[in-house]
Amino acid sequence: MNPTSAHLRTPETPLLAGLPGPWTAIAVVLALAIYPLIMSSLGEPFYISIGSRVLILALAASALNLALGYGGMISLGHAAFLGAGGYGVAILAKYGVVAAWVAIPAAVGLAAFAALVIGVISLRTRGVYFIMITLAFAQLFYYLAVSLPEFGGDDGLPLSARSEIPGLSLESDLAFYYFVLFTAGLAFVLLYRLVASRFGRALVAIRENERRMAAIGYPVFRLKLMAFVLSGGLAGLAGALLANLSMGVTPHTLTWHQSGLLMVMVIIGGSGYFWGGITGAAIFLLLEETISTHTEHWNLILGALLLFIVLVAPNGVMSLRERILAARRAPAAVPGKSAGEENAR
Amino acid sequence: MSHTILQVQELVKRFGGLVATDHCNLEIRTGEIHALIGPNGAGKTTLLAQLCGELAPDSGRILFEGRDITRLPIHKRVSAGIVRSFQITTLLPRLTVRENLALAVQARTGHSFDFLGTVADESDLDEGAEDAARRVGLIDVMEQIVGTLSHGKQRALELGMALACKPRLLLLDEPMAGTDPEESKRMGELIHSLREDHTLILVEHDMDAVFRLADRVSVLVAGAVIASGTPEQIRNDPQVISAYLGDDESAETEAVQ
Amino acid sequence: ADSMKVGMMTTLSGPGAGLGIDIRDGFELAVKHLGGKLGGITTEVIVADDAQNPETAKQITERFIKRDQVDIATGVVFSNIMLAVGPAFFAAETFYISANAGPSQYAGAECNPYFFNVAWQNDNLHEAMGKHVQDKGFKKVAMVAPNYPAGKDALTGFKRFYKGEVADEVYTKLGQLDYAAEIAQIRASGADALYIFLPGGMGINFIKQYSQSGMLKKTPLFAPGFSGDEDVVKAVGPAMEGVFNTSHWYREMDNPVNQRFVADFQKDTGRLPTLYASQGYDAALLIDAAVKSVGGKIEDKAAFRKALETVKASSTRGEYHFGNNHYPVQNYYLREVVKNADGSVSNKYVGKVMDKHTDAYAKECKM
Amino acid sequence: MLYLILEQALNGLQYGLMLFLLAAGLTLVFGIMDLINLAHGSLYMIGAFLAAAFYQAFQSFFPALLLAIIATALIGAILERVLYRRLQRMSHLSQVLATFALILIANETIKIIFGAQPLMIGMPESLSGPLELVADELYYPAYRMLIIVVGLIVALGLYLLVNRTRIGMWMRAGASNPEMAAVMGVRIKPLFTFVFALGAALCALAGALLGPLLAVSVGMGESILIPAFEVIVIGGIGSMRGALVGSLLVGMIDTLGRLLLTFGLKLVVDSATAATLGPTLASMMVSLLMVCVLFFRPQGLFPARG
Amino acid sequence: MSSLLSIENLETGYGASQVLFGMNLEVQPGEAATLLGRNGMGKTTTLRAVFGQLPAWSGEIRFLGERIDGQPTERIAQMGLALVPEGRQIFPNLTVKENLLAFAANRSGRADPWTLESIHALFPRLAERAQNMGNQLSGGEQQMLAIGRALMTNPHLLILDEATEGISPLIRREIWQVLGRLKRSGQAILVIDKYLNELMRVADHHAFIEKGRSPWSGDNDALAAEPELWERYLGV
Ligand SMILES: Nc1ncnc2c1ncn2[C@@H]1O[C@H](COP(=O)(O)OP(=O)(O)OP(=O)(O)O)[C@@H](O)[C@H]1O
Ligand SMILES: Nc1ncnc2c1ncn2[C@@H]1O[C@H](COP(=O)(O)OP(=O)(O)OP(=O)(O)O)[C@@H](O)[C@H]1O
Ligand SMILES: [Mg+2]
Ligand SMILES: [Mg+2]
Repeated sequence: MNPTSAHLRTPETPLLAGLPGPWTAIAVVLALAIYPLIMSSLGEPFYISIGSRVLILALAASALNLALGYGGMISLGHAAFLGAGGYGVAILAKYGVVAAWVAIPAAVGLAAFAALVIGVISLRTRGVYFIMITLAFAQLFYYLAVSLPEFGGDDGLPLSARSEIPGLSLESDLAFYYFVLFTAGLAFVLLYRLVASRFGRALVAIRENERRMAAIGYPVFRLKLMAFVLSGGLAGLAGALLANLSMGVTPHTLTWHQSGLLMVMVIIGGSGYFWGGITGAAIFLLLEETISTHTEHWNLILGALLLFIVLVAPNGVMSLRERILAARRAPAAVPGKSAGEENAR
Repeated sequence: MSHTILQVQELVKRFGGLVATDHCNLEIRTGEIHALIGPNGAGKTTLLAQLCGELAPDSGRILFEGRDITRLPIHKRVSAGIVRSFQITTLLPRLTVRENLALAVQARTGHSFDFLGTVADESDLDEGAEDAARRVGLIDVMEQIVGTLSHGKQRALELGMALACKPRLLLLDEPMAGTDPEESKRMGELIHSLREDHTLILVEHDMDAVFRLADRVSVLVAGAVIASGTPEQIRNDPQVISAYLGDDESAETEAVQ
Repeated sequence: ADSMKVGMMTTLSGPGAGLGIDIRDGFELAVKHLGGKLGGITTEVIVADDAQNPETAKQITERFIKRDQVDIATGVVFSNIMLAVGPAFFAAETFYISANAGPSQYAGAECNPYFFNVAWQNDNLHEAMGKHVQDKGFKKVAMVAPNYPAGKDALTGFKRFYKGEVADEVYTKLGQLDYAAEIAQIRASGADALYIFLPGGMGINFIKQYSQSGMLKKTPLFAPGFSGDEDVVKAVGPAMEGVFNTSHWYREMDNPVNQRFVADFQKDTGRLPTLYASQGYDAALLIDAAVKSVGGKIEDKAAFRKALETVKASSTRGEYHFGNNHYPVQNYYLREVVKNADGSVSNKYVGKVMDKHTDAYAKECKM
Repeated sequence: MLYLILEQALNGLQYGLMLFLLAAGLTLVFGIMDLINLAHGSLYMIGAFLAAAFYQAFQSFFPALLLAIIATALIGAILERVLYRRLQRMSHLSQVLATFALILIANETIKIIFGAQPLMIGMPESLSGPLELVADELYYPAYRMLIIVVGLIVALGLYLLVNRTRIGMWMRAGASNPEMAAVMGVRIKPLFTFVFALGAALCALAGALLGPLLAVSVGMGESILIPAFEVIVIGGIGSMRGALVGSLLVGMIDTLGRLLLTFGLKLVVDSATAATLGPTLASMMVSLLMVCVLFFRPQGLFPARG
Repeated sequence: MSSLLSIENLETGYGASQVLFGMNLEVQPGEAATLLGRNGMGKTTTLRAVFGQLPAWSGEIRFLGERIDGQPTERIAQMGLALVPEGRQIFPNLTVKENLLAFAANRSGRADPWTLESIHALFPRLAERAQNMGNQLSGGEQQMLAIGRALMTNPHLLILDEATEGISPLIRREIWQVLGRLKRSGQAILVIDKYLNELMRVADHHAFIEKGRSPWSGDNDALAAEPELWERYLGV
């Protein structure tokens, strides 16, 4: 009955803390840097490109996490930005622009611009309306891409070669992996700075209570729009890299299923956690890679797994650690049930 | 005679067929506590919402220190010095008191589009937050999660958030609603103390508080100001008595029957 | 080699799953008939589901090439997926035997020594129907296809042989459900025949609704073979009676390979075999014949390619051979959905439409 | 031309009412239980498959329809008890994820049970012909007429249920404030089970009714889910009136738009451009409509709450 | 044991934080009782426990002699307990008339039950607004509606939680008058409010709550005899 108590009951999303320490970051970077070397020495070069894919989708999921986890904007249309980045690179390549330092920033710019347009309109709405309007925009992009022969229609646009950087060929999987690692690494540093900054703090607070933040003088709409554009731009970067990895882009990247999967990754990992998108993408792709080779009913298992995660760890794997810590701190002190259960509505 | 800080001229706001603010005129003088009273549904909250920019009026003008702010967005009005508190407590319930207040200070000091500085080492925000907490008596509960505070403390924080923005004109919407007699009293003292640095518009149904605190009172009925004056004038205004205050005598007799 | 690996990547989940399942089952039936060996050497078939998603397909392709190191790949149903994965197979010099997808790119300028198609070039069934409609003397034909490039290509294929007036050319939304508006439009156009290219569920929906509108009796419906196949018949039911379709294969084909295939497929799966199943079966037979002719030495890629190009493989459709672009040169037939004695409906062979037909892109192929 | 437009209007009405059957359930469940159910389309699919199975067993349409509705409502009630009741307390995000998972599970399960090939539901013989509405000029398939009639009856029935009965009042009360409704003595849990089962029954009705017109196949739920969501968002979530108006709007615009857009464009640009642009725009039209509506009315046309 | 409602040694709280530590309270048939205490002492929490919205960790709650702790909310309501809640909680998407009719029942089996007409007679304003939606009412009208809505269930016990919060003086006075009339008609009432003078006039029996316990209870005269209680438990 008390409006504030409703907020207290929702699954605990992280608030202003929850950023990784420098040592964790360094360890992760080191591990990622030697990963392909290990795979090569094991004679499993296949896993290098899997590694690139994981990194790229981790970036995409983290981009979505910025809007969804930190900003509370549940976008079911982020595939549009992934696709915008991919098509940006592919279209430029079609017209002969293959230099990475031109094509990739241009693709990111295109995605960010798309996010700006979509954001300006969508951010007027709230809740489910926002979910649906972002979905509708992604659908618009999909139909556009499918029906325009210039974009290859249903067949998509192939990329005849990867983007070029002077002095280094990206054609080998290993070189490309390091290129992805470097680019995604930069993006993650940017993301880290974003969520740790005053901007990030204001964003999280807006997620918590928009009306209050407006009343104490935050330009709420502009802050949310900015986050949405940054999120779209970063998703576009992921899309540009993905197109380079798979040597082309197809309208399938734009389907709502793809948006749904990105969201699934974020939630598996933990929305609003810095490592949420990364963990989620890694877990998802590794599961897919291992399970789908053994059964054609992979979707059944994925579905069951997702359901299990929602019911057991509604805020993802990253929240488990906190929940375990919390449980240890308060060892069944109260005979009552947890706050969530008693107010069954 | 002090000069006018806020002027409302012929303000109109409609919700469908309902005229919630009906050619409303109002003048607030610098440094006063101006109480705004009126029956339920008279349009007090709606008027405040227009003053702070949450609602856009259909016509009329709002002048703040002589400047037309009718179309200014909320955050620009906050930086100009108009801040409101809410009738229904509106806080960030999952954050601590310190975090709540620091956010308010951050809004004032700007840089919310500063993407690169980290928050952790910003002692100026902390100082501002502690300042505000001291004024509203929350300095002892700085690290507590707001959602677990008692109603009265939340009301105090509601006010503290507004204060942390360093407003010149403070709009208070029923700050005493739902507070117990003791906390009402404390809130009254707090409001009284604010008077030194701020101009206040106070919407309140607790008449004891209104007549004790206010320098001037305006009475809003059906969206228009029907009377404006000192507490004494208002208390005895027959129009106000019949529309709002009620006739003490009749009530007494009814209850005793 | 004394053993080989075949990568079977096809669509096993999602709306298009039925087709992929048929290809896989057809292929596996052939392997079973051949005692688990193709060309006399032990064959492992690695099955993977592309989920009709080009991205997934690319991942599987990587795995096939780099980890499983398959010798031969097959199975893709949809052309857009084929185009997405083709370059990777070709770069790795892995033979790809398409059991369905036959994009025009790979038939023409982008033809590739490592790509073979045992089904048909995408335009073929449309061309065959164009010819039939032309031969039958229809003068004013309306056409329906989804609004994407493949839809336009299909109608172009049809018009390559149909020379009469086009009453109306309607492009629908991809994945559309309700075609009442289009059907009314076709009726208003005064067409004397209708040709549709609506793959998958779109075709089923359209044919049902077309039949129910009473139009099927007035304006005959012509479709490519896959829109009149047994899976569609099963979904549409008796309303399907009277739909004409063209195909390079029909169930009653009078040859022992086909008869054994049809009987055993039905016995094993409980379904009537479709085009797709026959193509999967034929793909396995082709591999079998080619491997046998090189004596199992598939490492010698040049020799193996030569064998694939020239070997006379037995097949469910009788005789066919490859053109210069590795697409089949074969006959096309007309089928009609008719009511059987027991009240059920199924396809019946009507007659031959094209003899030893070569696709239109072959001349652009410089291989 | 007049009769063509008239016929298309009927088609639009029919398509709209079919969307309404789904949108009504979706909006009930969302508005009343505050639950985003992406798996609503799966209930529609389950309803259609059950109808097909019953049809194959009995070779008769109406018994199959009835049995499918009952069975699906039962499945809905069980799902609500076992799963949705928990989801209801969770964030929208969790609901999206969980019901997305349900879609995957439902599709795969149906495929395992019924196979990947589409199934058939036969149409009742008596309704298979066309009706002559205007002698020699306007014929309309009797079966589609049935859908229109059933759709209108259901719309009226739902309107009366929600707006005129005590159960309807409880449903609305429970929608805006379930805790308070319980304090007033409403048995909220059975009420929610009922609402969910009702939504499932409407799904089955739609699935079975459309069975003779559309392919009964795995994944049929998703293709209808997005239009149904668009409908309720345009109409205003939780509002029965909004669902009806939204459905008819979407039905009409989609149907007539496809026809008129290409015609109209031909007047403005050359016919080749019109032929490409027309269908492309037509396929985007409903999404565009939604974007426009939400731009001017971010809460939809008939917002239900406050 | 003829109490209408009795709470004995009730303990409960939210999650890990306990709010009630052995709370006691009794309401007799036909009387008007109050529950007095500062903010956050657990008044509303007590009511939430009574209505089964919060599980009792220990202790007993009885209504009409029957244990009701552990029962579902709607069952407790149907036994004849009605609440005018904090913040009114009018159903915004029901009309005024529907808000009244939706839950109409005669739960106490009264001979002359409250009906729409008698509620309209009690609050003529509600008759004027019968077709308005719940959210189109002013705060005071909503408060009247909340009382009317509760009365329409003809409860054995009517509970009001801060029914005068945010209400203008004129209407506040009306509400007190109505409560007086209800009490005189024999309706049992439990009131939580901060206007002590009015409470003294309406109620027969008072209980204080502090930190989740009830340190004192007694009738009007006993309370008048110990003015220091005001100071101690309410700070006035
Ligand atoms: N968003 C809205 N849409 C429609 N009507 C509204 C809206 N907001 C307020 N109203 C109506 O406008 C009128 C004025 O409301 P307002 O909240 O300003 O009154 P108030 O004077 O603050 O009353 P109270 O003392 O009860 O808080 C009321 O009749 C209310 O129902
Ligand atoms: N949902 C909740 N979660 C956690 N703590 C809560 C919750 N609701 C209330 N509390 C705490 O329980 C205590 C008692 O609150 P309660 O609402 O019962 O007080 P009250 O006596 O009704 O006060 P008021 O006069 O302000 O209404 C307070 O300290 C409050 O902070
Ligand atoms: Mg107000
Ligand atoms: Mg309380």
